[in-house]
Amino acid sequence: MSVREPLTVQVLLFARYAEEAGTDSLTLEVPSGSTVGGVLDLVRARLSRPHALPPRPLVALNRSQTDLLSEVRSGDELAILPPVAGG
Amino acid sequence: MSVREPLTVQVLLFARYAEEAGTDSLTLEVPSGSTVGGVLDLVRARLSRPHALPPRPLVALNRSQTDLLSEVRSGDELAILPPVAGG
Amino acid sequence: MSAAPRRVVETSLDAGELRALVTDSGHGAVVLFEGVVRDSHQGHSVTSLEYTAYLPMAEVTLEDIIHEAQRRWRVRVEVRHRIGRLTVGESSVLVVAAGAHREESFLACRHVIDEVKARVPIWKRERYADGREVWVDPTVPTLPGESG
Amino acid sequence: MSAAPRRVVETSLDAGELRALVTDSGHGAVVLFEGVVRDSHQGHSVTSLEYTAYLPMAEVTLEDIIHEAQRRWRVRVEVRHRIGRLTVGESSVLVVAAGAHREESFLACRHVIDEVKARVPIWKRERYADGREVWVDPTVPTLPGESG
Repeated sequence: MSVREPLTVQVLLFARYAEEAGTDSLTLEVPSGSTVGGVLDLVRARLSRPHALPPRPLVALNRSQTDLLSEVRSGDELAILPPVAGG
Repeated sequence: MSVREPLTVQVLLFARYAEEAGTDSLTLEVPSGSTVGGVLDLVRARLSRPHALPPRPLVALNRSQTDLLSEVRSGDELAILPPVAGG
Repeated sequence: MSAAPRRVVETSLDAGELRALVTDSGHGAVVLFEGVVRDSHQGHSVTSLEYTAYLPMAEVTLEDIIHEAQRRWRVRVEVRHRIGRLTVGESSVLVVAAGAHREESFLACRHVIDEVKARVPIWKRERYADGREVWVDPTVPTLPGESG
Repeated sequence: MSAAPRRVVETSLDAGELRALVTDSGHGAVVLFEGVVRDSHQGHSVTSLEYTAYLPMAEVTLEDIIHEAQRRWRVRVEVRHRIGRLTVGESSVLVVAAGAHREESFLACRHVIDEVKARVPIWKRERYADGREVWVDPTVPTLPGESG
């Protein structure tokens, strides 16, 4: 696979973020070498109210909490998590 | 009632103290003006092992905790309580 | 004792029933403490326990403890203590505290069980696997070989 | 998820069942925390809640929290969190901690519910008597008039 080939990332949205996006799941093609932060920018661009997704939301890559600088790989599951409110 | 008339006090014994006394209840006639401590001395004198009743056990007069100096009145219920162990 | 509940009972304890007595629709946090007969105590193998109480004073003391907790925290509290013979695994005491938030429910529940153990005139006789029976005295550790 | 229990469930919670999963004959102290849907939140009259979860991550996080508590204290711990729609008075979460002594059971139970509320990816949407629905965000107080 060439280094320039785009990656496919599954983005999961929950609660308020899913409402803002009008969906709880997006499949995005992103450039090779993209970071979590880069994927978030693409998600934000699709929202009618982009500011509804804060600059540094909680994010989990393949079900483990991560940060905006992590690089994504093809097939990754990136979850964008509003502040949790269980209990 | 004359001041010299003896009083009748109901003494209740529990747990280890009842075993030492061989009974859980004694009706004692004590001199008018007797204190809780005085009644305890009479109880202690009836035990085969007088030291089994410590010098200052927990005592309750009519179901309220009290001390050795309280004066008893006729009809009082004096309970001698080993260290509690509920729960 | 008027219409007050009997809190020292000879029958098995039911946590669900006790919880139902104190909870209302404003409560978001219920904390339940359950004391259970263990199979060992200070190295002895325990087969059963017998609890005995100075009943009228135990009831008054429990009522005092509950009222104190309900004055100190915004909670409703109930307690049951079983007496008589209990075997390993049976519940000896239940404390339930229900309030709007967990902080006060935890604090009240913990405080009440501590007070129950410290103040209520109830005594416990342990029966060991070797046949001996010993009155438990929390103020002195039981020594092996010491008996009733 | 292999044979691990599902701890995030859509059915009503049963404290007795959960207790039975963790207790053994060496346990003398069981502490149960129960979170219950309240009829009000920050001045709003609540009629029902809806919980939603990121299920696989919620299960992994609960397992982590339980193992952490069991390493820190000599206790056995279990947790269940309900999701879906709940009405006032229904239980949303149960935490049970069973150990030899009450100190460790209380500490573990309190720690686990705090961690559950802080870390498990579950969200709560409140439905108010006036018909509005609001996602609860514990990081900012909900303002009257603000909507989902």
